[in-house]
Amino acid sequence: MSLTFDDGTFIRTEMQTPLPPPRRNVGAIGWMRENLFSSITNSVLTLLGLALVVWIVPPLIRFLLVDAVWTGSNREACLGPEVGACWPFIKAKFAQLIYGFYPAGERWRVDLVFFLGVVLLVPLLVLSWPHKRLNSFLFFVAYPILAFILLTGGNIDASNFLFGHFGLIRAVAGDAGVAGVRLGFWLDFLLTAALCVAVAYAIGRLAAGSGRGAARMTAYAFAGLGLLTLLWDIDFGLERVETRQWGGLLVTLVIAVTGIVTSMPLGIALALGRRSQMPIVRLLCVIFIEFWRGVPLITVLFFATYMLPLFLPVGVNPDGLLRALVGVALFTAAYIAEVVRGGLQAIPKGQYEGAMAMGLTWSQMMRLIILPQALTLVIPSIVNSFISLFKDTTLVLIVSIFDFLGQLRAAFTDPNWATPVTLYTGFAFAGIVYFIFCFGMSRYSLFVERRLNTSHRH
Amino acid sequence: AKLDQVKAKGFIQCGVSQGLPGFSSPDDKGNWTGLDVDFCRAVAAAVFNDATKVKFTPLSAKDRFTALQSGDIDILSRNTTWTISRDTSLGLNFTGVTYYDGQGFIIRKDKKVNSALELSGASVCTQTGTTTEQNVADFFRANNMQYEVIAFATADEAVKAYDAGRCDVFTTDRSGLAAERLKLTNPDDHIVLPEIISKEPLGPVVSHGDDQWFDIVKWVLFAQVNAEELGVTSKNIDEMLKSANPEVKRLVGTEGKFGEGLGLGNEWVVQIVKLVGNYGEMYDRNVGPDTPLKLARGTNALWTKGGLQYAPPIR
Amino acid sequence: MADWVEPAPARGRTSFMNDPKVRSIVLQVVALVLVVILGWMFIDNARENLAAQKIATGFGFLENTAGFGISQTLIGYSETSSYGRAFLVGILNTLLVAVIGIFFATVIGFLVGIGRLSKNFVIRLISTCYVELLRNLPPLFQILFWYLAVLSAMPNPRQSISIFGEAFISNRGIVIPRPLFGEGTGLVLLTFGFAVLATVLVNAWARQRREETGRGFPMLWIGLGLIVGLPLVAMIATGFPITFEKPELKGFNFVGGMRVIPEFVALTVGLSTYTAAFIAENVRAGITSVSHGQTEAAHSLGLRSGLTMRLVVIPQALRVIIPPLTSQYLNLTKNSSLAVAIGYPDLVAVFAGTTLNQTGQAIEIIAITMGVYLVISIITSVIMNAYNKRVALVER
Amino acid sequence: MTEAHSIVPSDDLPAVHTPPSRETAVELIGVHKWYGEFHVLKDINLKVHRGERIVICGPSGSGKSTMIRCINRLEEHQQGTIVVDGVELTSDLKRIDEIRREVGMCFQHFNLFPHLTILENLTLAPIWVRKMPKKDAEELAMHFLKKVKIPEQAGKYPGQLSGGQQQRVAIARALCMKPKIMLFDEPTSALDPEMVKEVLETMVSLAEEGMTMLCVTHEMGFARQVANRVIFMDAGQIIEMNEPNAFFSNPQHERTKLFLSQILH
Amino acid sequence: MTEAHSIVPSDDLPAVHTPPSRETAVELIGVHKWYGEFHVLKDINLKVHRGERIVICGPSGSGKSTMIRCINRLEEHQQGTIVVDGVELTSDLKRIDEIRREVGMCFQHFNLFPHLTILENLTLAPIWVRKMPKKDAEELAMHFLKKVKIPEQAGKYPGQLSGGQQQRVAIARALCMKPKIMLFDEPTSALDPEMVKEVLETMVSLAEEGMTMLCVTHEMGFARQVANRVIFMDAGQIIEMNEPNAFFSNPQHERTKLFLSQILH
Ligand SMILES: Nc1ncnc2c1ncn2[C@@H]1O[C@H](COP(=O)(O)OP(=O)(O)OP(=O)(O)O)[C@@H](O)[C@H]1O
Ligand SMILES: Nc1ncnc2c1ncn2[C@@H]1O[C@H](COP(=O)(O)OP(=O)(O)OP(=O)(O)O)[C@@H](O)[C@H]1O
Ligand SMILES: [Mg+2]
Ligand SMILES: [Mg+2]
Repeated sequence: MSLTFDDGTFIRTEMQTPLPPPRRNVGAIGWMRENLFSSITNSVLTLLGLALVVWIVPPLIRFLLVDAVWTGSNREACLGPEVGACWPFIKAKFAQLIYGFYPAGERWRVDLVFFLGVVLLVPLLVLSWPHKRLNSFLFFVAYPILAFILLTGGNIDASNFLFGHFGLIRAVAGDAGVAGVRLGFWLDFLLTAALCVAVAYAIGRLAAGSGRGAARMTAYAFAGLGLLTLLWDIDFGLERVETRQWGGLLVTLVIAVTGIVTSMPLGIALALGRRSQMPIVRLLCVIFIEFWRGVPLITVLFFATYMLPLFLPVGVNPDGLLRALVGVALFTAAYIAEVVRGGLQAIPKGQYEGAMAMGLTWSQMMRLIILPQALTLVIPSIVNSFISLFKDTTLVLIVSIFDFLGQLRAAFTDPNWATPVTLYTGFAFAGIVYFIFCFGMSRYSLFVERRLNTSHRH
Repeated sequence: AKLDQVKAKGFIQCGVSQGLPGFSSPDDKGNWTGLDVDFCRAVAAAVFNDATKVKFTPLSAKDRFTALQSGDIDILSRNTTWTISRDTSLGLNFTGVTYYDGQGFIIRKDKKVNSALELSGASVCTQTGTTTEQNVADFFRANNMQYEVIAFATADEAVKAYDAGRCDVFTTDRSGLAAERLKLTNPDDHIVLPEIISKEPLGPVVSHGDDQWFDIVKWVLFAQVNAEELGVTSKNIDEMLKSANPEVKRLVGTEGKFGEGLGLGNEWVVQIVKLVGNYGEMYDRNVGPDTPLKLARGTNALWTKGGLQYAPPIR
Repeated sequence: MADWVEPAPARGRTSFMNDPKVRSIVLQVVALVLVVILGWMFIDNARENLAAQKIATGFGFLENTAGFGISQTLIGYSETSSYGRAFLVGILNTLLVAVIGIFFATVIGFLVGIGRLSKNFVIRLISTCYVELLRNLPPLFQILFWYLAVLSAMPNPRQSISIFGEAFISNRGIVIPRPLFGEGTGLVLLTFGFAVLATVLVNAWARQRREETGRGFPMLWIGLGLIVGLPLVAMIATGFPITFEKPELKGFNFVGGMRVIPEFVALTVGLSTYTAAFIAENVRAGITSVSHGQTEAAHSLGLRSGLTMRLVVIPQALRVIIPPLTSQYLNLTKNSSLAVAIGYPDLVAVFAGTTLNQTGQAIEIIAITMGVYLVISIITSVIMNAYNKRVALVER
Repeated sequence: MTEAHSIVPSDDLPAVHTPPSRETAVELIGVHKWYGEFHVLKDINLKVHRGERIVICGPSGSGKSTMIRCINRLEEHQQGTIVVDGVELTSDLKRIDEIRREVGMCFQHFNLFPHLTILENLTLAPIWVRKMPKKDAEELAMHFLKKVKIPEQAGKYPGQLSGGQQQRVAIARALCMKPKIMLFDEPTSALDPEMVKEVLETMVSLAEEGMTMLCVTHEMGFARQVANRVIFMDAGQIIEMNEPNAFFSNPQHERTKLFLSQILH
Repeated sequence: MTEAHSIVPSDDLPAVHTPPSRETAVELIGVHKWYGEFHVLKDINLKVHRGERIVICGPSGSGKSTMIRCINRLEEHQQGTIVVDGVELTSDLKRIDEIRREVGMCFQHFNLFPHLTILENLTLAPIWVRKMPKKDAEELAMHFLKKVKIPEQAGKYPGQLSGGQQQRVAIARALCMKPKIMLFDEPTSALDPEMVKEVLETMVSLAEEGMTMLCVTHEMGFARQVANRVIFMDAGQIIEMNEPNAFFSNPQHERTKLFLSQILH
């Protein structure tokens, strides 16, 4: 009840209680009228859309399911007119598509790596799962080492591996060998480490006032490297499987995951460098980014295969897969750098000022305030880059590594399965696999984006 | 020496194609199969008496020679055409010819063309490779004919485009034509034209500088050809050991010590034939009429049967 | 007031180490020295290695005879041309795909991007499906799909679809008549040029009139009339100097006329639809970044949805859209190297493929190829950055 | 606390007392609105006469903005009837456009178009909606810019103006459509005291010309000086509505008393 | 600069509440600052004693924000000397960090970190700068949250709070560093009247604890209630400085009179 007077005055005497909203447009017809046919243009568009669906979907289903062949042991099964997808072909080649030429008896190692990967990754992806720090350590530090040892078999001759060549004082240390562990190498390693720590201290002292932090960081880095080398030097009794034998989905995932994990910090560093006040640092970063962004990945991999050995000291001949990994990582890093730069530009100056006013140092400010926000902002673009990366892994075929698609192409050459539909079947299957991974990434990013969005009220 | 290195290592590293039907392609279990692959197995059988002691490195056309030069592989058995420039300037030695090939054309029957010389104005689908494009260009130019060439990265797409009618003819090596034909919707609607527009003697290659290894690889092939010529097969090898024919005896090592001259055991041919077979068996198994490829022996028949396969005698 | 200006408390001047200027100089010198050392090492190694492996470098091979055919050449080329010529043909083919692809990708991308925010459920659904499907499938598959699916749907040349008997569509591509320029062409071309000029002038006048009086002007029709009509009159006057060479089916193929090859069509369609999916996402992000208040303000001024989009939202969204759009343009250009899969003779197929195979000059060829892409990319970036500057907001 | 909040552009400006006609400009009858499950407007009944000037006040979140946004259909109501200038608001797009042409709105956050100059901001709607020749539109725009006392800013971009200037541009932009009814949503929040005064002065001069105005504001001085009626809202309902003097001197409802006690000192 | 003579030194006047000690907390001596060619601060001389509370007012663009931002070196001055807590401000990074640890700042637009919860916002600096154990930091944070009367919001994100609550979080965040000096930049602009009251109450209670405060504000009630001195700035210079009662009741300078006439009624 309320009082209303002639002159427009009004006083409410009784407060209204909230009511539930009225239900309108109930039922399918109401919904359709509102969403599909609210105007003539809309109706036309709706019908066009439906026509498109009718045009594409039925033939696809016919090929993939209705007319498809499901059993058989060679090409004979999939011959004949009007035959759809030849699934026995995929069944026969399935193991190869997953493991490549990885020795059949050792495939449990790959399975174990896959399994551990999933076990560690899932809790990392579930945002509400606790122990993120431990989990990250396990996934980003322990897992790669373990996976490396499992997949290659470990027992890598450290002094002949990459590390053998960066010893600064090799001449002094000589090359004395004592039962298994090369004394000369370790002597060399320790001396190099000591020298680097000293240099870091000096530079840190000069540049940042205190060299202790820099020295400690360098020492840690060397300790980690040493531990890694030692670990790789140990013989676990696993058969050595060289990377040429890897293949299929295994290689695709190795390249994609390594690319994703390593390009991220690199890209962030490059983005910060590009926004730096220091002209030389900025220029170097700009050149790096624009170069990698401007050339096709295919030529980068070409470069890695044919030209890289020319630029390295004689005898240093990095593994083909390693070259591809480095190429992919640098390439993606350049893209990530541009994306992150966009994010950094979007952070209002007030956030920097707020952080500075609280007395945070530059690195604390970046780590705690700016980057978390900037990265959240650009998640969609980052995921775009990762999706591109995942699909671009196919290009490693150029360096004679059979990734998933390469393995599929090799399977096409088997005369036992040469049929008119083999190619389409293979591509349909590969398409589905790629789609599952990329779609997964795209949806997950959407989920994270929504979850991390704290800007909305209520 | 290479032989010692190989023995120390315990296996032979063999460079093969990344996928060429009948010559090297992975089968359902992931084992490499094919003529080129089997040849490497034969070498392994000769050296180790174990045809499985060989590892395969799939190589692209571009990095095959580098791999051999750098010592990554011991033998390159990858449908490589023997030419003078390769033999002389790359530091390589061709050890023989495992397959005499040549570039040919396939065309739809309903185009009613019987000779490649009637192809003027045609669209030609081919695969970008080492010499195919150039051969086509040379052929059409030499015969004063017009053409349009569409070069694909892989044979798979090229043959699909041909099948879809994009081109009038598809060209590649004859062995390849046989393989790709299987992927056509109606293989019987197409014929291979009689002309062969190039010579492609394909054979294994080793690098310069180790004559013993060169001899071994060379003679493994010769031994296989000789075995076929003498009728020694993997099935009758045990009986043949008892043969009285002096040629057979020399071949299977029951007379003379020719194997030791190579640095191998005297049983070397027995091992090859037992574990891999003679040349004819190897051919039939991988590309012969009973395989999907259905390639007749043709020029690859023994010289005694009108072909070109001819091996110096073991004596 | 005197006690206000006390001498500054003595606590030393800035310590040398803590001066940000000193720090930044030290850091930069270190970075530069590292890069120089690294670069010097590379060059030194390369010199040594090249000498050791006796690899001859040089660009002399560019003048050698190529000896292979190319299916689409925008400039004169035959087997007897040089590798250098083949290289040019490759560049032009790449550029052709890139430019046309970029145009269509932009158009489709904007349409789909706006469609994702449509009120119509079906349009929204289709746009979303489009983006998710095309973005998540490798471009190679998509190009192959367009190529093989469309090819097999086309008739062979003998049954080709004829358009007024002048142009033909078949699985060999689309053939259209080629103009042949005879005596008097100059005059016709002149009138054509004049017609274009006149149209521009009339257009300017019409705009001015609209601004002054608010009345519209049927510019489209008048312009069309001018551009088509004037040269037509000139043609009749000069007795049809421009004749057309009609394509004819001779033997296997059409002879004469101009042809658009199916590889080109498939590649362009594949690349533009694929890139459009990415552009659509950028456009969507751009549009959502324009605050809702802007739309509301435009609505409350009485502007309809279409006008609001055109005059208010898109111009502002462009700021957000353009930087990633540049990336997508670069990607499209680079992805055109997938052409080799379907036999389109782009730079990578012709030069880094066949030429590399035949000459074996890997270092030079890869370096040149990288250089070409780099130059194309940088030019694209420069243009886009210039445009970006233009749409940037003026702020305090 | 202090009087700081009741800024009255007092002495220098005469109070406005043009009497409203009896014609109805806006009428809301039993309007209800929900946001999802949240009942934001509850049974709103309001009749605004032509030339009447109404001030709406109330605590944050009480639905003031929502109510005036319903009037030019920036929000859709689910129940009840809204009649603007004799036209009932339905989902008919034509009608909505028609109404929006007659109703000007001035947003709390200005919502100027940052990519257009001030002049372009002002001429946009006249040119595209009213199909006015550009020259006339510019003349009109300059007229209103003079009225809000910033003709010299015509060539600048919104980002280059101070807050008070932007607010005045927003008012001028709405006026350029020559609306019959103006809606103001907190036109002076976020401005500094000197600017508040400038903006209020502009509005007072509009009021003098007899425009129908609905204004959400907490500037009680403004309410006292120009309003015909003051409406107090809370929790989505109109709690009290009265002639300003009576409203301030003698609030009836408990909630109103509480609110005024915090705002006036 | 003739106006400089009209500045009445504060030490001549009795303090209203807690008497400031004679120690100097902040001192600006002949400070000049330019933005490019624009001379934004002109010869600023100011001595703030420990425990003193200073209110700065003046028209928009007069350099108030710039001045207080110079004190914790968010802006660099080009001439003159600034001494904070006995340390002179130079470009020495160490010293800047040292000073920023002692000076809390509360921004006009809060500048809360939207990706952290309220509690995390508050504990960030104590943990990373003061190296406090997390538990202690959280206790401290809760203490200050209670003080600003929003302990129940600790787990929410800034985006989920109302403006007034955000402002109080910003104050609490600055306090968590236990600064010796607090700088406030228009802590109540952009708030609605009911919220203004809440924020000011918080500040008053701080003031009562004897913290050194410099506050840019136009809330004259606040100035009257807690300030030891009021500074009026215009065009980059201090025009007048006086004890609040004298300042309001008897402004000396013409510009001050004009300004106050617009703001008070
Ligand atoms: N889009 C929306 N969805 C859900 N709730 C909303 C939405 N917009 C506004 N609200 C809620 O509706 C209520 C009324 O909002 P409104 O903006 O009309 O308030 P107001 O009276 O204008 O307040 P203020 O003085 O703060 O502007 C608020 O409680 C608000 O949280
Ligand atoms: N980065 C800058 N570059 C150039 N001029 C600037 C910059 N920042 C501020 N100014 C100018 O300096 C003057 C003082 O700005 P300041 O923000 O200190 O004013 P204020 O007194 O705080 O005003 P308000 O009350 O509006 O916040 C203004 O005229 C402003 O335009
Ligand atoms: Mg509101
Ligand atoms: Mg300020």
